[in-house]
Amino acid sequence: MEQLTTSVDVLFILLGAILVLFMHAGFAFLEVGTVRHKNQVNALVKILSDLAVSTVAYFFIGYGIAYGVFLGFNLDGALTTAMSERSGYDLVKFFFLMTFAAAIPAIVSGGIAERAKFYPQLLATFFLVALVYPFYEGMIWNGNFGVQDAIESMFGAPFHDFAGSIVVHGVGGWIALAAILLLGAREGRYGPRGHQWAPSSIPFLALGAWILTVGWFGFNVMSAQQVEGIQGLVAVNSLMAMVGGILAATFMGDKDPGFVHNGPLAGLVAICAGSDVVNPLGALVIGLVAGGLFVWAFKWTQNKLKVDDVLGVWPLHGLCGVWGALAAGIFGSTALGGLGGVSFGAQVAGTILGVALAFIGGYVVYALIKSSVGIRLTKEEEYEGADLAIHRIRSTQEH
Amino acid sequence: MEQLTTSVDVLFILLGAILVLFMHAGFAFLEVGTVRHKNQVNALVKILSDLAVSTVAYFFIGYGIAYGVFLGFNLDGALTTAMSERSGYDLVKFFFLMTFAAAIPAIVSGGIAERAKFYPQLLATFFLVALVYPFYEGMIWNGNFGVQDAIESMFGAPFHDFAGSIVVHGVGGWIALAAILLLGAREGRYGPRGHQWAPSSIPFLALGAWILTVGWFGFNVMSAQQVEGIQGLVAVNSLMAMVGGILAATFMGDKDPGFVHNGPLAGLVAICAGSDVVNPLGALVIGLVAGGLFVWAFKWTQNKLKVDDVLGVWPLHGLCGVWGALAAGIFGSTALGGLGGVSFGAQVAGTILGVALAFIGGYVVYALIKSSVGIRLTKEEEYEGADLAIHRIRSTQEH
Amino acid sequence: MEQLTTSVDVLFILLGAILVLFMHAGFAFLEVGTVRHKNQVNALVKILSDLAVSTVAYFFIGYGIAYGVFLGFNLDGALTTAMSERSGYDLVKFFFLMTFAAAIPAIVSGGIAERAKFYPQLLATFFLVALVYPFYEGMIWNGNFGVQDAIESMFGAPFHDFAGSIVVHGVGGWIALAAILLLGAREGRYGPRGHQWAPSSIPFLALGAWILTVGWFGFNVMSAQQVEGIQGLVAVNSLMAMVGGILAATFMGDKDPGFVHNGPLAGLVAICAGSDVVNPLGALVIGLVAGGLFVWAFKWTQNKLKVDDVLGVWPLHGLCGVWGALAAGIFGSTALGGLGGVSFGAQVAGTILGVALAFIGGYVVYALIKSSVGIRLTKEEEYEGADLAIHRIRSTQEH
Amino acid sequence: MKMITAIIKPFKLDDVRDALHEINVDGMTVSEVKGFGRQKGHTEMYRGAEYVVDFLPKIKIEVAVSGEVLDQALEAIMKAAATGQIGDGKIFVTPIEQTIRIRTGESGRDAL
Amino acid sequence: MKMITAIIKPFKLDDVRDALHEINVDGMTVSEVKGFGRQKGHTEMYRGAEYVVDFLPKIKIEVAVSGEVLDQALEAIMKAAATGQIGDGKIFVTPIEQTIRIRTGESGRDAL
Amino acid sequence: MKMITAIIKPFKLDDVRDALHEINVDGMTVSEVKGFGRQKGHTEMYRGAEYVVDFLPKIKIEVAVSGEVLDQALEAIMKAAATGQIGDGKIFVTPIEQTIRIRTGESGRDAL
Ligand SMILES: Nc1ncnc2c1ncn2[C@@H]1O[C@H](COP(=O)(O)OP(=O)(O)O)[C@@H](O)[C@H]1O
Ligand SMILES: Nc1ncnc2c1ncn2[C@@H]1O[C@H](COP(=O)(O)OP(=O)(O)O)[C@@H](O)[C@H]1O
Ligand SMILES: Nc1ncnc2c1ncn2[C@@H]1O[C@H](COP(=O)(O)OP(=O)(O)O)[C@@H](O)[C@H]1O
Repeated sequence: MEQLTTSVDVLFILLGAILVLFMHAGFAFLEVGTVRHKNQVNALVKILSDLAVSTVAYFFIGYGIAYGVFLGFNLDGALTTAMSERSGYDLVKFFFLMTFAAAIPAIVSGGIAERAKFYPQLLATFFLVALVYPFYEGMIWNGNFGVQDAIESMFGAPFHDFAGSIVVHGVGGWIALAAILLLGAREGRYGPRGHQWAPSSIPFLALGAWILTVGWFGFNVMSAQQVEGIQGLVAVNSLMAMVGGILAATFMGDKDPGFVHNGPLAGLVAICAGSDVVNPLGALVIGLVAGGLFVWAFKWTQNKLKVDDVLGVWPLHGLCGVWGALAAGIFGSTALGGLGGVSFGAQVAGTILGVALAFIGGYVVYALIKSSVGIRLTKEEEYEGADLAIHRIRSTQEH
Repeated sequence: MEQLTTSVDVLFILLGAILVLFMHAGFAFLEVGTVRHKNQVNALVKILSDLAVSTVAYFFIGYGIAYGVFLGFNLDGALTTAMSERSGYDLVKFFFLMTFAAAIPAIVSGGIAERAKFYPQLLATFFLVALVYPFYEGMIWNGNFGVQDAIESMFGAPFHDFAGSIVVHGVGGWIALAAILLLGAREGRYGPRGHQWAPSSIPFLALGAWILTVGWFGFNVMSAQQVEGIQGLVAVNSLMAMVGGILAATFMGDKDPGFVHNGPLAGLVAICAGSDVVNPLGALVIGLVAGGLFVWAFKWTQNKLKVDDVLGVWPLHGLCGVWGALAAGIFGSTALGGLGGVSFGAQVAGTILGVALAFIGGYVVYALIKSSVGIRLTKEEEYEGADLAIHRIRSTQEH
Repeated sequence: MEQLTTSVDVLFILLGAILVLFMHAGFAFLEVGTVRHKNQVNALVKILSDLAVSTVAYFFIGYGIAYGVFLGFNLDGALTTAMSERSGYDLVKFFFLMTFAAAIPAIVSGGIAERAKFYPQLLATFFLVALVYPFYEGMIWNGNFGVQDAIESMFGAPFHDFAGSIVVHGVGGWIALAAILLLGAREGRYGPRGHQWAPSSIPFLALGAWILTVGWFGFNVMSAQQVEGIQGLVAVNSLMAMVGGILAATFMGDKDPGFVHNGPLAGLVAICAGSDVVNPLGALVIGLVAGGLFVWAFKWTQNKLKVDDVLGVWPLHGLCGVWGALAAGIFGSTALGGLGGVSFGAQVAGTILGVALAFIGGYVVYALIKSSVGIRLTKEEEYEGADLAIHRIRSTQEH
Repeated sequence: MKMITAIIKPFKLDDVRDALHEINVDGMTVSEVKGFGRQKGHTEMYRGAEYVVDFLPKIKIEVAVSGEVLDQALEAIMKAAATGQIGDGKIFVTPIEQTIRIRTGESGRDAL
Repeated sequence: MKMITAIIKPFKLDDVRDALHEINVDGMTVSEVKGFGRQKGHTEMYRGAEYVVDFLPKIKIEVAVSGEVLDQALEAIMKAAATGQIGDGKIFVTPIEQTIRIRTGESGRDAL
Repeated sequence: MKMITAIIKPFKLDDVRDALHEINVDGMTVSEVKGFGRQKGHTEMYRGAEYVVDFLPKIKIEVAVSGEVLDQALEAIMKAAATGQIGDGKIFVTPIEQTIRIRTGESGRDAL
């Protein structure tokens, strides 16, 4: 019985890890489809290499910073023990959490697409996943530095972020904003003859959105980390928020395929935080607002702020993440049909902290890299396209 | 122990829901690859928006009609209770069954592709999933209106449709037929200079078929709904029918990629009904017949009946569904190596009822919409393509 | 409790089967993206038809040769019993192992792409999966012919190949080599004006690599076959080897998308054998070496050996498989942080045996078919492309 | 020997070919081009940004004909390609000084 | 009536169109072509194999103009298309013997 | 100055370029076209429906040459492009009245 429970726990969290690993393919294709044809290969290679660097960074450093266990260095034989104890559960838990950590560079990637150098970006990935992300992750999910205690004593409840509206998406989105600002807009995007480019392939973009959407159920549900903690509520709230996001994007975005396929993602980003406490009807509203928020904020970012965020990762992960964390404080309350145990004040506090740390951390990392090795392709390389300039091959061949 | 069983039940049915959700991406890509290039975006957006509308329709109305629980309205606090009781199992069960319900518009979509208006189609989706589908679903799977009792008393066994050869596929296929007839053929498809169009992208079509095939194992196996009811037999029968479908399509369809990639789907549609009672060798035969039936019936529909069913959803879901329900009555008998408990007469009765209700229900819904808001693009819009006419963007950009 | 364990076992191995089934889509798209545009359809149809023929071959013959149970013929009522006993566990075990067997033709397919006839290749598939593969599989995984006993008595440990570095990948790769040699290079590949062709679609190639990578976690982890035997270690070792492969390919392959996307596959091939005994740090090294080996060996095969292995399946599966089997003997030892119980001598012996049987078996099958019905398209057909020559349709239509 | 170059609407290609076929002109070379003229393009829209597609897809037909059939051929093309709507296209006639059939080396009218 | 055929760098298309627009020449037919000349192509690389792409993507513009505007049009194109870098392209002028507007049957200058 | 327009089989492009290269003609403009003529297309098939693809992919080469090299160039193209099979294609020679190199403004023979 105990063995069975342990084994099923391993299976449970492994399924989560597999689903979130698959999401990385989703990130890749969302970017492939959105960028111009001459940058498709770069999108693909970047995501895959980033994933590898993230794993190493988190294995040796990041996981230790967040949870105190520096697995890769096998301190106190932690790695050796984890290999055989409890069917290797602790190893798979690392795997699962690593797939979250690796989402950070995958999110950033979509914002800085089409103009960033390759190896400097890998370097940034290393620092983000080794230091910036786990610093905040540990505060919120591992009680580090007494931050949660402080929030709880102030507001009566800790900062509630079940599956990472802020810890993952918010942090990713706000790091991306810092990176985008330091990198600058693509040549020709703004200015007197400035213009936007239509996506190279809507089917690939849609494929990416679908993979992300499906994998997200692992992201959210398996955040329970143990099978006996599984909550059908989390699954259905994710569904409802996803549906809300699609509906808002369909109607507010006037059937625009770019909006419609980001709709579910907006809803899912927003539901992460409160998926274990809000009511499915609340989740539907959270998703509707998130979908609408994305449509509005994307246009606002592009046209008013003139921030050249190629995939719209700041509105998507950064802003919908913030909305999600706040919404957990609202719809999680019993008054609104939630399961309670959340405080709006705590949500505000945790969110501000996360956003600030992410933006500052991201800014520092990218500023250092910018001023040392540089992060931007030359004008000629950008014009030629990252595929030829960096990878020396085009995405497809004429037939 | 009880908690573990409950938790694993939640996980089990959730995995089914995730796999069937993924199938919706399969529906989308099967359509993307089959339609002309100028209608690819529309295929993608339609499937996603339909999914969202379906969820809402089923949450508030359809599920209640089928199973008596109007979750969305939280009558008697059903929703509140479901949130925390039994780890939220009832919520995930809704999720799982919703992915089946949403298959109805996804099936119809492939038949009416390239010429239907957008919002009227969403409206049809709403009515189909809120009313038509659950009406019959409830009769068969929830014993509503004493229909199953009547069949049982007449034929000695109730209508056996384990995973929905008729309840889902048959109903979807026959609704689609009604819709297609009301919509009419695409401009230029028939008549003196009429012709067929080759598929825009066989790789995307194949991707769709693969995703559907893989997800189908969730569709069939998780129809047990509880882990202790899992049957390896269902999985292997699905495999065998899939294989039979591929083989028949390969040989009878002369290596035609369109037939070969519909082969597994034909086999899988047909095996749904009897996958829990037939013998794997029976399943192989069921698949072989289904694959051959699709090849023959597709050509017959297109050339003799002149029904412009773009993806061939009526032969695929409608006819192979009928074959599957009947086959369950044949190969399910112990005489033919099955586990028994089925009656051919009951299968005929249930099938006729399902087909009739679906065709009539579908006809009424589409006829009402046609005569009120209209369901068909103008000639010019159709010529221009649904992508530009409805979504104002083309699927891909020149490079 | 017993029922629960059995049920979860069925679920466990079924999830493995589903994931590995999905890998076949990965094989298909890896090939679609790598071949020239005029051979894309053929890649897709081949993989699907091969899968169907493999299932039949393994169901009726191959599984019996490996494990003594000729399911398809229902000898001693084995099939009938399996239908209901232990929730059908034995049936799903067959399904799981079949997906491995079917990997053999899928591997070969990538090597012989763009020039092989269709039906003769299906015939080869039949013999490979009915006879060649299960012959060695049974020796290693079922103790047939006392081979493992002999190795154990000689080297103190049996040949250790947990998930098939040699049993599946090595065998597939070396059969492919035989097939490629018998088939000869594509027209225009070598000789005075000989040249290589760039891949038709890097996004499709990447999609294939992603699907393979994700599915591989089912391939490796579910090789435990029973949930209580699940090892988190296997999952994390797979991850680490995958990461090592990506890193080596990124740096040694200079960001080449073809290398980068084969990197994870190289690492995963190599880790199969020892994933249950090596240390995650060992796994990282195994992956790094595998990734580097692939980059080097691919160029060596193409340029020095002038073997026209289109996807590089011999370096990937054949050579990385050999490396993996040997590496299990090295890094599996307790001295290097492994769990022990392995012998380098045994690994060498088992590997040599596997490679020899595969090469010879493959050679015999393809030589017989070559000399009887022929295996190669005519020059004209090859020039026209397999899509038009065999399937009479092109992969995509102009828009 | 004259070269007729006609820019027409894409969906009129089959009609034009049929018309030329009737007067026994079967050889021609066709390409896809983008036309700019009085007929205006359209506007696309993606995530709130407008894309002006200011060209129209057109088909260019090149037919080499001997002097005698020129007028007949022009007539045939004009009739078949016309819809009366703006954007029907243009025909240009240019002189050819030499015509060769690569396969046989024949030249002039025999080369067609 | 003359046909101006200009082979230019792709990213100069908008500039050339603007320049022609200013002298009231709005009709033209454009196609994508591959250019070979002094400007060299590039080398691609895939899994250790080199691919020489020896052509360069160019744009071919065909504009029919009446004799009077010819020089002005040539001037406009030259100015707008020049970057001073190798590969800027060529302009060829050829005679047109007949011009017809399909829609109306107008010919000569009226057809433009 | 003459413009040579050759319609050839696609896989003959490299040979033709080599042949022209040998007589020091390196500049040319190439495009993909669809040819209709005596050589017939093929039939495709999808789910029981036939698709007649009645054109053949061809390559159009445009080379401007000065009068002296014309014959040599024609000779070179003919030899390199011929397979003796139907569909080898045609060569048309047309007059060029003016030739300009955009980069330098050079004209006539200097512009090539
Ligand atoms: N001066 C020109 N030179 C070359 N092609 C032209 C010229 N004017 C028009 N065209 C071609 O003819 C097409 C149709 O011209 P347009 O002015 O739109 O309509 P119409 O043919 O009815 O006058 C254009 O799209 C373009 O391809
Ligand atoms: N003799 C020629 N005939 C036809 N087109 C030519 C000729 N020479 C050059 N071109 C075209 O002009 C383009 C530019 O020529 P190139 O020699 O590269 O540079 P430049 O125009 O600066 O002299 C080529 O890419 C080709 O398309
Ligand atoms: N009258 C014509 N005008 C323009 N192009 C032509 C003409 N006749 C043939 N062509 C081109 O030449 C190609 C070859 O012609 P075809 O009659 O098939 O064979 P052959 O060149 O051997 O006589 C055609 O595909 C077409 O592109």
